[in-house]
Amino acid sequence: MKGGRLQSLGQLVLSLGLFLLVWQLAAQAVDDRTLPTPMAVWQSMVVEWRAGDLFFHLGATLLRVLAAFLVAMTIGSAIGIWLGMQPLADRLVDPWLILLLNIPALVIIVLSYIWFGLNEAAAIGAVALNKIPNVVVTLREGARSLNPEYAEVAVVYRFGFWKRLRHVVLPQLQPFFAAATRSGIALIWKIVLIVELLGRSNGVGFQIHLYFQLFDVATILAYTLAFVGVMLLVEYLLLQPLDKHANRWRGARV
Amino acid sequence: MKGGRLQSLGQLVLSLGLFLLVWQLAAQAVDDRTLPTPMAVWQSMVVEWRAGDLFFHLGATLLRVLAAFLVAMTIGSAIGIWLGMQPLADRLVDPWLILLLNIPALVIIVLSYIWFGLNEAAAIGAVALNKIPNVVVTLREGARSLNPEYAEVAVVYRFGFWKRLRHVVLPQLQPFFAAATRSGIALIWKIVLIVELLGRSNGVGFQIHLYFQLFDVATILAYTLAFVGVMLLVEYLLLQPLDKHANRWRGARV
Amino acid sequence: MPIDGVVPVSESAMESDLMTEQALRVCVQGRRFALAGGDTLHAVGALDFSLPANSFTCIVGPSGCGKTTTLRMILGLDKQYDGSIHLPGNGPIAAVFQEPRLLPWRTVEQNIRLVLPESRQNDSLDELLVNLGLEDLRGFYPNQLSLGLARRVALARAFVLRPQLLVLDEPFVSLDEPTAVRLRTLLLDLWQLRPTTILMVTHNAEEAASLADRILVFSKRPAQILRSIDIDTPRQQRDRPVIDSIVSRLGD
Amino acid sequence: MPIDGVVPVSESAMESDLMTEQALRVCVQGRRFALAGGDTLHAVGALDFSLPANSFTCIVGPSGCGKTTTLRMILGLDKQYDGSIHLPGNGPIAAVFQEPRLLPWRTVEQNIRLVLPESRQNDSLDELLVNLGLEDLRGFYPNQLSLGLARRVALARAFVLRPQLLVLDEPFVSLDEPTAVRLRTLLLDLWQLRPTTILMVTHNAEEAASLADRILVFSKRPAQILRSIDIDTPRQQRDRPVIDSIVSRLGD
Amino acid sequence: ADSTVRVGVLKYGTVNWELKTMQHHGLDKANGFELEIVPFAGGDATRIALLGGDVDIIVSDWLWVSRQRAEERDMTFVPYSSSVGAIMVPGESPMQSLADLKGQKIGVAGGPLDKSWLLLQGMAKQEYGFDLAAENEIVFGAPPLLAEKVRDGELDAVLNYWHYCARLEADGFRRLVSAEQAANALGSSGPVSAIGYVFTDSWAENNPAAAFVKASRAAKQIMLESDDEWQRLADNGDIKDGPAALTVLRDRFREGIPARAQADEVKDAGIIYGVLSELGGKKLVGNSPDMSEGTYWNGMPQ
Ligand SMILES: Nc1ncnc2c1ncn2[C@@H]1O[C@H](COP(=O)(O)OP(=O)(O)OP(=O)(O)O)[C@@H](O)[C@H]1O
Ligand SMILES: Nc1ncnc2c1ncn2[C@@H]1O[C@H](COP(=O)(O)OP(=O)(O)OP(=O)(O)O)[C@@H](O)[C@H]1O
Ligand SMILES: [Mg+2]
Ligand SMILES: [Mg+2]
Repeated sequence: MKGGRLQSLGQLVLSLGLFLLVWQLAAQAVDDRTLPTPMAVWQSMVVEWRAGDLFFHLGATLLRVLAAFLVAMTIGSAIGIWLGMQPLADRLVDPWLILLLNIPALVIIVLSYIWFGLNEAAAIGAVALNKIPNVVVTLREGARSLNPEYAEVAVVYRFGFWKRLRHVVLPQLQPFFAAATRSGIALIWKIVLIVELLGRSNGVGFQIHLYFQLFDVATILAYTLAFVGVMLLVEYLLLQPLDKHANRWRGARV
Repeated sequence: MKGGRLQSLGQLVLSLGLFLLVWQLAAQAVDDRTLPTPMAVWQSMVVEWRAGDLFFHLGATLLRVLAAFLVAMTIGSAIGIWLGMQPLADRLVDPWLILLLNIPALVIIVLSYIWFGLNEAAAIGAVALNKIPNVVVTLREGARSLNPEYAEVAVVYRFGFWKRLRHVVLPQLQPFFAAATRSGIALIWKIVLIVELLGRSNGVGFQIHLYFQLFDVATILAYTLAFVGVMLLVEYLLLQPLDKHANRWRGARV
Repeated sequence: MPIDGVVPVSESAMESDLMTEQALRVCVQGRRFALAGGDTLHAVGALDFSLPANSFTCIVGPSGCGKTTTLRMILGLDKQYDGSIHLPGNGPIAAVFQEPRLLPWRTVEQNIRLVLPESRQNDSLDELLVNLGLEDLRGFYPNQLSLGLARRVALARAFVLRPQLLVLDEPFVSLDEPTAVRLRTLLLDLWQLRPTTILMVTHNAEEAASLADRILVFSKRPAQILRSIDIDTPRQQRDRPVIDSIVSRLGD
Repeated sequence: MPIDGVVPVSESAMESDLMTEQALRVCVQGRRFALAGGDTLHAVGALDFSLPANSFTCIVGPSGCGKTTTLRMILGLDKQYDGSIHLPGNGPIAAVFQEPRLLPWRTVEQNIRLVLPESRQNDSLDELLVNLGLEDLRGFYPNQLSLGLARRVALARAFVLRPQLLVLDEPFVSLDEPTAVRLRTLLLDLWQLRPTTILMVTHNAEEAASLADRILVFSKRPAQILRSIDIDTPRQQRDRPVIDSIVSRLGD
Repeated sequence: ADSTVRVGVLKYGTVNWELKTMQHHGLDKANGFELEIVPFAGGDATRIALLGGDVDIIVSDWLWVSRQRAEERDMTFVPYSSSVGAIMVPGESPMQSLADLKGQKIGVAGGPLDKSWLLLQGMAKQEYGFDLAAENEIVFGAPPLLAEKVRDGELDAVLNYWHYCARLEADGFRRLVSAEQAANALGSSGPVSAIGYVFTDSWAENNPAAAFVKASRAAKQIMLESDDEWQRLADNGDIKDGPAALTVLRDRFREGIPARAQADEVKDAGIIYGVLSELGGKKLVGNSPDMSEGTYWNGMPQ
């Protein structure tokens, strides 16, 4: 167990080290301010950190990402599971879903700012609204592919709604949740960037756009990598252990 | 069969009719040009169509969406399946994946325009690069949840690579492909909009941004809905029949 | 709450149930499956039988004749039939499916406990698990079990519920004969301990002959009752010759 | 190409194989499964046996003793054992798993054809399907089959390949006795028609006694060979008393 | 009574510099209001904020204001700067005038309806008789990206906003022709403030709009006269450019400070509006053939 953890830490370090190496070599080869070296990005990060900006903006963005993520996952997966199990509802709601799925983020964000004002709730709502249809679509596929044999066990043994959800349905949906979570956080973060661009006065998106106008690639990358760093922590300290826990039954077969 | 098709057409019409009704009522209630009526949007659409703009820009965008989609799905699913089946490779590549997943669209797009020039290939490459990690993450979950029992059949009966892929692996991945496809097209289209905004001289994204500067919500919605219309056609004429075909074995149990 | 689709019994029916002590009444015209291309497959023909309360009935019949389909209709899992199935009372029902159908992501113990109501979550499973030879496997996941072990867990899941109606679809296959004998005895013990109506499908004529009060012999597809054989000899007295004679009555 | 993990036989071993006509040589020290919490489960003990080419061997043993695990090692599905398993030659291998394991998204006919090489895709399946009572089910998906029918499809899949080594894990359960008898005869016919080495697990002692050249009796877990019983009586002459006497030799 | 005035600005934009100066010198308090700077990351964001009522004042162009008025929003405009975009070419480029711009790859910020772009097209047609858009390869795109692309030589010339032009100038580029020249060629008699402070009439009625304008002028005066003020802004981190760019930005900013009487500006704006409505059509100006009445705020006590 412990050896396994050390080993996977080693693999992480190896993988990141390799990445830095490739980057460094590429930056040296190009030698241009559009591809700054890892060191230059690190320095920008330190500058922003010292100024207090990094922490402030990253924090603001992370809070928005978290809030929108929770809202989108809760609502999206409830709807998705429902549609996957109720073909009639699905056929009626499907066109709406495709519509919502394909409305540009920009349009949703602008309209929600205009209708609900430039406030945090509108921002988070707009992001969630952008993400919800993706969650719905993913979980709906999961619900469609549920194994009816287990549902029959639940019927015969008269499982109540929650028991059925928890012990029969959700475990089968785990891979779909995992997919929706990982690509979901990423998507939400990307939309939060646009939301911050269009109507917030703080956040990583706000900063990235400012530095884009100044064409300061190093600082843009500094903010990006700071977020990526947080995501790596989330992945290794939260998602992977959760995955492992949910999949321990698969792993039991050695 | 035929009755079923007519019925589902009826449901589609009902669903869309309901949508138009809700929209019309909301627009009347708000009575502001930030929420134009369906009729106003229709008129904008006709104007753009007559001018030849709608067809031209929509076509340009659709071509980009299609190209990026094909590239992203092919590369993304190959990598995703590979990672799902090779835990060691997965652990090594995972940090890179999280990195790529969380790099803002803006950054990828700008850097790819800078490094590869303001051209079509850079645009499509940037979009595909944005989408690939999402496909990887989804298909990887699918590959992780493959049922080992079927793999064992393939081993015993010495299925070759392609036979195994086609008859054993891909059918199990179908729900994951379906999810990646639906949310994939939507995501790609959203990124194409940004790509067009930042460095292309045609396409729906270009137009939407233009009308956004003029704050002409009706025309923005006209373009949006034209794309949504195409997506509805794709859904009903392509994706749903494909789904049905892939899932006919589930439906066989009545 | 009765299972959906199972017509609840009217007051008067209830009374007559009490009189005849019926635990289950099946009266269906048949079940056809729709096939691709518009054809249908006639799986179950007209069936009309009832099970007295606390009786032990076996169904035997050729492979693919419609036995499992019949059980599924009784369990409320298949509602697309013409006719009616009455399940008086609303005590728990338990089923052992033809495959173990354990939840792969739950351990042996969790799979068993899951069917218990809240009020019985603290019951000890020790005795049951020992009887089924599962005492060391509480924490195992189903993919760590042999098929025979998994079947025993499925039996444990059904037994633990102390059901009013117990439906078994070939429960004792994939077991070596000594284990099968032990489990059959266990089943009879449990049955005698508390009133349970048992309906069991088996391909093993001797098993049916040694366990049942009544044997329903199904025809080949579409399933119909060819013969209904009541066995009056007490179980203790069913020795080889008795069993052989019952078996010979099934076969012709 | 030999299956990965199965040590290919050296030239000299090949020669000696020819002399003893071995089709399979198993010599393993055991197989332990790692359990959560660091424990291990000793599933299979030391096994040392070989199958003569074109022989018919049955394995019997208590439920959960390690029979399936042994077969999995032989099939190359489980490589985590100490010791070696030699499979001379590289003709096709076929297996009937303890559950049917059909691909649910392929029809009956597709499931069967899938195992055939390109060169045999045009072979007619008619005779085989008729023999197995599957002629009307070519286009059915596995979820439309009864368990007995699905088992027969799994048998068809194994038979159609005309394997050099055929591994069967309880192939004839979930079948009514007449069908089972027919299928056993079919197996023997196929076996006599072309040279095949058969290794079959069964819980049915009589089945083993009537089919096998040799019966390996496994102990309870960890599996070891308790007895190896060679049967010299030709199959045609194995009547009730002969079979009973063989069965009695297994049990003690 | 002290009331708060919320101004939505681009965080590192020129307006922000002026407002920072205003704050630093207490010009807001001196004029009886309290300035609140609400930073945004994009021009779109400030417009959304104004439309949504989340800020009181932003900076935008009079064409936008006129269009809003045509659609019955009582936006109004006070000149802020007459600095406008220009076509920039590398210092060593052989091109000397608009006439040389044929068969080139030109980047255009702001899209096909950008005012400067339309004016330059009009000038090319009128003065040299050629279609600027048709005879060149035009690339629309994000301003910083286009600036970068002309630097690395993928574009031969770029039409960009004035502060990007100033930065290019500091890097050795030169102006080929500016939008102001184009406007003059098309009939304007002098510089017209392209952008200005925008707020609604209804807000101005109840709030210290005039006081704000006065404070703004006072701040501009400081920035016009004091180089130290610019250094202070740079030291403070409000201006992120290097010394070379800072100088050009300062000079161009000073050049753009509106100096003409409002009446003259209004007249010229009307002329340009006519030209633009011809060049850009309905798409640009909406349904009103003339600049909307009241586009320029006339609530300033003279
Ligand atoms: N969903 C379905 N669609 C079509 N045919 C079906 C379906 N389910 C079952 N059948 C057919 O109905 C018949 C009866 O099936 P059933 O499972 O009831 O048989 P059974 O008597 O339980 O057989 P076994 O002893 O093999 O388990 C079979 O021929 C089967 O192919
Ligand atoms: N992956 C695993 N992890 C842990 N234990 C396992 C695993 N697979 C099998 N076992 C254990 O190994 C033992 C032998 O299993 P095996 O499937 O070989 O039994 P079997 O002889 O085929 O039994 P049956 O007759 O019931 O099919 C069982 O006790 C089982 O619980
Ligand atoms: Mg059955
Ligand atoms: Mg086994």
